[in-house]
Amino acid sequence: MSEDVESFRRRARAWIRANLDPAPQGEAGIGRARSDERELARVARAREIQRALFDAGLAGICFPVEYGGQGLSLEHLGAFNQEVAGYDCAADLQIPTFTPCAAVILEFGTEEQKRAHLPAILRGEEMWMQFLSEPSGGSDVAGALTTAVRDGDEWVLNGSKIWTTGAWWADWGLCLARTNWDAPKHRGLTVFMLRIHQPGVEVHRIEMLNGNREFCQEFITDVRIPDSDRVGDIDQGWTVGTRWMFHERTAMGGGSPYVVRPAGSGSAGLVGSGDSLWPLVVAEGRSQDPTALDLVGEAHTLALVGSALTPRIGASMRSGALNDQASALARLYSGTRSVRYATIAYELSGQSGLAWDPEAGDPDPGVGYLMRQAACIGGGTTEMARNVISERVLGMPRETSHDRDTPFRDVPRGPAAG
Amino acid sequence: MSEDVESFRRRARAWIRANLDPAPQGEAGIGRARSDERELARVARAREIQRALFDAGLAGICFPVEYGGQGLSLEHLGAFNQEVAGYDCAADLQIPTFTPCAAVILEFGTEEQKRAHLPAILRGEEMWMQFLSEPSGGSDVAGALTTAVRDGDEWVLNGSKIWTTGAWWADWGLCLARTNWDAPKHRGLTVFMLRIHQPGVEVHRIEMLNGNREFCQEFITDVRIPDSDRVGDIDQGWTVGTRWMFHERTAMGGGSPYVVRPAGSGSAGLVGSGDSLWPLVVAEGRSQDPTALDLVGEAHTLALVGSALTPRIGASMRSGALNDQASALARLYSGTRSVRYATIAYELSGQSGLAWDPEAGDPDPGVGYLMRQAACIGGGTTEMARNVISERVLGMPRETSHDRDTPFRDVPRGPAAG
Amino acid sequence: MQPGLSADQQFFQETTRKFLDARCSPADLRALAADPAGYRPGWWRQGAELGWTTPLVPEAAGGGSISGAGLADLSLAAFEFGRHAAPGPLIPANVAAFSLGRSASSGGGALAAWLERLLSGAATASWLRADPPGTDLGGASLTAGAGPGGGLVIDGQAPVAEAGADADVFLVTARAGSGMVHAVVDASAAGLHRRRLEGVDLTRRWARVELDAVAVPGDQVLPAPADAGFEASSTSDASGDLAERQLCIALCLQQAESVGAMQAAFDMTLEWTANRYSFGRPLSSYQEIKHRMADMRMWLEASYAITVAAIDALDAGRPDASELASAAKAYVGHFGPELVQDCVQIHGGIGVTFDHDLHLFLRRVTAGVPAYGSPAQHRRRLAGMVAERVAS
Amino acid sequence: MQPGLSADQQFFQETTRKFLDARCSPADLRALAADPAGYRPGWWRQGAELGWTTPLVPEAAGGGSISGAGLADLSLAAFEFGRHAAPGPLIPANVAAFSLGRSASSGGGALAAWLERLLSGAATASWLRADPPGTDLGGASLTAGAGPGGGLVIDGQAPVAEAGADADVFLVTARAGSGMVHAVVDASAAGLHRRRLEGVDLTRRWARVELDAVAVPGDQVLPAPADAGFEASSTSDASGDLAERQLCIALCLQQAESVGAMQAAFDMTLEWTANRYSFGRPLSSYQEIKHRMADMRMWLEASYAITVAAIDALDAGRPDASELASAAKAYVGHFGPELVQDCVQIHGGIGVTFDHDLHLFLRRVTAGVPAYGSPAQHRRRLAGMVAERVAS
Repeated sequence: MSEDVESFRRRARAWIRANLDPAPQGEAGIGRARSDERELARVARAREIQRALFDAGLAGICFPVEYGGQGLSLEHLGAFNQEVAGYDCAADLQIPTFTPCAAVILEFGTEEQKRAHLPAILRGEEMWMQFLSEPSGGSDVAGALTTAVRDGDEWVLNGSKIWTTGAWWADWGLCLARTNWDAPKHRGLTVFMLRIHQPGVEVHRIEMLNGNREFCQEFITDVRIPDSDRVGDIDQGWTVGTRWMFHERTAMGGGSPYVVRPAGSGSAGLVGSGDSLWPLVVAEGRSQDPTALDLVGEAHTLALVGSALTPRIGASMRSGALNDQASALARLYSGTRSVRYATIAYELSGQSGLAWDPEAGDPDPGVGYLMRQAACIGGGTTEMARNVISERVLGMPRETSHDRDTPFRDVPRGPAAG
Repeated sequence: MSEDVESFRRRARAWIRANLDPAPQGEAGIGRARSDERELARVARAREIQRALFDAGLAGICFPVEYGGQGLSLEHLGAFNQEVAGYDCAADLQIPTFTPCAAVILEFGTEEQKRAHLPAILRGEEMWMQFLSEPSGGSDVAGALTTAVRDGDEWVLNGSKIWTTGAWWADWGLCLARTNWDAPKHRGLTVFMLRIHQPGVEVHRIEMLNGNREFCQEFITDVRIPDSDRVGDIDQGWTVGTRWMFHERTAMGGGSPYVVRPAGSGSAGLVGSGDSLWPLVVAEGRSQDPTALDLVGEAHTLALVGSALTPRIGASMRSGALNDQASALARLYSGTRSVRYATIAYELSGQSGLAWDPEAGDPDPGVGYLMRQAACIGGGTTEMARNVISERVLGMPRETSHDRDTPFRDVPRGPAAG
Repeated sequence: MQPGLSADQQFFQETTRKFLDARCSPADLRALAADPAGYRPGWWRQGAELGWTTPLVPEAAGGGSISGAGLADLSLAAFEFGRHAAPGPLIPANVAAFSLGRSASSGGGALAAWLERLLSGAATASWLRADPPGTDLGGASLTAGAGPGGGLVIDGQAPVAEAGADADVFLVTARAGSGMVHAVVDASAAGLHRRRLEGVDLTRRWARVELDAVAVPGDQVLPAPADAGFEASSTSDASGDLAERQLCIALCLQQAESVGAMQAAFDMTLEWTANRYSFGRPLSSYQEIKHRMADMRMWLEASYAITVAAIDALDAGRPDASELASAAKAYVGHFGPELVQDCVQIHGGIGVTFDHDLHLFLRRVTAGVPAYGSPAQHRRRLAGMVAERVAS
Repeated sequence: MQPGLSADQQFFQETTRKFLDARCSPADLRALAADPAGYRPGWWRQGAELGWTTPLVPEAAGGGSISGAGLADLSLAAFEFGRHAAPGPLIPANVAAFSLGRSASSGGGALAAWLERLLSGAATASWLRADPPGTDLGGASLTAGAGPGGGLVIDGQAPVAEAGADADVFLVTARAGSGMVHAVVDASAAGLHRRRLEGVDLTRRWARVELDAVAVPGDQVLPAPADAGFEASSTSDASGDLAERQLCIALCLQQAESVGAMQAAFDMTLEWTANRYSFGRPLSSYQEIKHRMADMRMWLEASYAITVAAIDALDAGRPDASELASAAKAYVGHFGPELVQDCVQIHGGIGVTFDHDLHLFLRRVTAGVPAYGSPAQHRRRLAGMVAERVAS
């Protein structure tokens, strides 16, 4: 007999008010350089918060009780999300650990794997990353070249993964690797659990053009993994991968049962509204300039539309009016909107966006403009979203691919495959 | 010993000033409905002008003397173009008669065909149209379904052509037809000369959404054509067609030796500049509104850029810096610019673009907006231009086509082929 | 149109759809292009029987909605209007009915009589709208002064009034000093002159209307909101400002119409890309076309989303209704025409011919751009709202 | 860059290209990111030997151009600067040299001495620019009053001055009453304060410069154009307005630089699409990518075209030079960054990393947007020109 939503809400509210700090200001994302010390402190605090939630019986609200979760419903999660709004529950660090990683383990892991990792995750002891993209791959994640070769009860991994957020401080990686080069692309993959900090895994931190170093590339050399750390069947990794990416999309769309999402946050909120531009307009003395007002109104329109679009798509998917690929509509919208917002902010900032006093002004408009396309690249490019919408939502023909029925070793990879 | 440019210029100038009227105001193109009477009067006047030019030794400046032309150089034509600026020489009606039609006859016609038609064309007696596009075809002109079947010394034509400007008053059509359904698409075509007004050719006038009826569709039923009216070799019509379209592109780009083009006219001129929008701004009382000024400045920028771009591309093609497919760059530019101009004009017109007094105001902005895409469709779509630029200018891979090496009768045509 | 409709709402939408399917085929519309009114006699009365005039009027005043959320219900009809490019003064008729419905019970016989005729479809209304002082949304120049017996004298000109040439009655929203007044003016009133205009839509009609010292009797002036004894409806007055409510209703209905027209053009074009072959392949197999359709599908979904958000906010009397209504206009007014123009482009030359159906929808979304404030004017209004909120 | 270059022009361009190839590799630029000046000592003097400082100065004043069309020649170097994202104060140095070159022969010893040092590269200049009264192109607030001995006293602030932190001398274009004056101010002048800024470019540098009652001796004030006894050069003064000429020169050089950077990003991306495979196919085989490259190629050609048109008009002293220069800024300032951002998008994540070269060019075109008047400010200026012409 599970706790009813209202009493859960009261319990959560009391605990949150007694134990959590107010949420830090400022948008998450590919911000400017944050010092390593600050980043590590943030991770440590996230682990503490998670442990405290666990001890209070508030961690993993929709995870099964047998793996340390609360076994409650989406309504309970919704109540928690409302109560935790405005508080720091380290929600941004729940992705990708809780979903897609823990969600995939829950769905495909063995009983041993689930008992070994899910409670540890819910206690904040294990933080997971996605070892998915590869330098050769771009949008084609199923084209993984990282190879796992069976050797008795072990697998030997070699290859490279990239765009892994925070691999330098995280604990485990969920890793997609090729186990069969003679099968077609999607039929020769297998998923493994990989301890990040071990000999043979070299973590290189990528410096973005704005100085941010949260993304990593890993070089994997002769790393041995026990077969018991394999997730799902051999060569059936794309079955896992398809759900993996479903969980990722769902998280980005804001409808995942596995992560806390304080109400009003994320793409459903009014991040990037006209309100956030107004101080810039005032600073530039343009509050009476109709062309500046036009840009503010445009940004504000796009923010309001975005905040109406995401829940609508979610409701349509739940009602079956749209299939679950329709989250690509929200992804496409948010990418193009962010690009426009960055452009408007740079335009409104005038010459103060071009150059700034390092000890005074806020360099965001200029540097934000340089990073503008990140919003249309990270988490799946807008081009992939357009492919998905046209093919999976509208039912238009699939792109010709030269890799569907060919043994993977014969698929053209080109000189830039690296 | 040909006439030198300067004495030709003086002779042309004297004749032009004595014989031609001032050029009519207003842009050519898919304008609003012009009455049939006015259209026919315009055609009759064009024939008169052409006859007078012929009699004065000024017709067909770059056409060979033996076919009634002057056998002079591009420099002579350039001088004429400068002198005729501001006068009505019916230049807009020289296309497609003089090029691509006469140009194709000059290049591929038999001696008899040239002697029969070119002098008649230069005298204004024959006006020609392109029987090229088909209802099924869209951008794929080589996919013609109109069929010519050999019967002794004759051919029997059946099929339909579309987007033929002025077929209802013109005399002859240059007609691309399929003569071999067992060969691949490009290798089963033949070109014919078709007298338009004869039994079996039914000319239907297409009404555009703005009431314009200059375009026609022709239904061709069992029309017999003597083999002597065939242009080029049997089944080699695409050899003719390639040059045909080259001549068409060249004419649109403004570099054809076969047509008069008064200096400052056409896409090289400042059609659609900010100047042409200013009266609208004043009428709407927005001459002090920065957002209106911004739009005027944008339109003006695009006009100035266009007038710089066309001659640059021409010069680059002549110098070999760009190949002759590069005219697609100018075509793409002018299409997208026109679309933006129509949009700006409608925005500036406010509610007077939405509804107008039929006996007073000028309905151009509203109706022009409805017709806006015509600029990106007519004369080859901007999509085709982008294909040409990417494949023929940048050398990117060709689109997969399912019709290149297949007998044409087996090429998929789909339910909308009509 | 919208997930989560009740069975009654679906039935209402389907009834309207079937009615329009039967009476508003593209061929019908082409035939109506030359009709002065843009529709046949009896058309509007039939529509009224289907419920096109009542949803914004309280039951006590003779109206009534299906779900209690009157604008949400009515927008289902507006959506079908757009999807069929249907004729008829849907927006001004409902703005007038809404305005009279909140006043008629206390406003006396003349208003109640007009309301009854509007609800039954026996009469049609046009709406002449001035902008409240200090705002600029393309409103007409209409000013009212005091007349004898609590009446008004109205002067001014509405250059582009929807359905103005054939309306039996005008709802006039005019400036009076620093505020606004609302009155009903008979089309036959002395000093009222109107001239039929041509316009971009095939069946929608506009007129220029001039008011030269038109005297309005006191019983045709709407009482100020504070005096109104109307029952609270689902569309209760959050702002207390009738002019603002009228504008938001018009904007919501207009955007719902545009979304319907966008949907029709989109569906037609998606089908075309599947059936039309070029170079031996369907158009739908070309990635450029696919990506364009994907963008359009996204614009369409976003247009639905912001329109419904504005409608729901207005029905709920939420304070952000005005902001959402302006955002809906700014978004749909921009992306609606762009979407349909992309549909034209994908169709090629056939898409700009009179015989093709596409221009019916292009015309409808194009007509929606400048009316009730242009997208640019609404962007500026939004910036003003932002400035006010941030400053406070 | 341009069809129809003479052999000498080609040689000049190639010399600059080879020099920059050897000294401005992307690795060099990354290393210079932390350098206060953005370039190594001696760099600018070497460039001066290649002819980067002389083309806008008459031979009689120590300058000289290859073809007689000085700006056309110089723009070839500017194009290579953009193509390499090269460091150095190319624009302010040449605006200053141009301004002194027309005055030095009559302006006395101080101006001539500065000009000589600028031409040799021994000194670098920054340009502090106020907008002429009645115009708004983002200029600084700088006003000059009369000082003793025909000198000036200048007050004001230039919030973003290119190369301002390391310049030896400032060319100051300030408002004086209803007109403009031009003067040379030593960086060491009393009352001149400057502060180094960070900016979007890796090697280009800006500073905030404040002038607090800076006294300028009379021999550092440029004579009014009417008094100038300078020889007519190919860049003869059509408008008689030095401030306008300075602005047009800066705009043309800036756009030539941006076009160079666009070209570099475009070439890099075209190669990437051929070599990068996705789903077993090169990126270049995807129609969406092809069409985007086609659009970019068109923007690039158009950007070249309008930039060269403005340069030629300015060299020829044609009256439409200002109009073309503003159009060049309005066009290149919009499509330049859009082109390079599209290149980033096609590269994917790698395109926003510090180790990839693409951001070098993104930074350069981004820096070009607000300086010397934003695209929006130039659009408005163009509309003003249109209005004036149509009205007259």
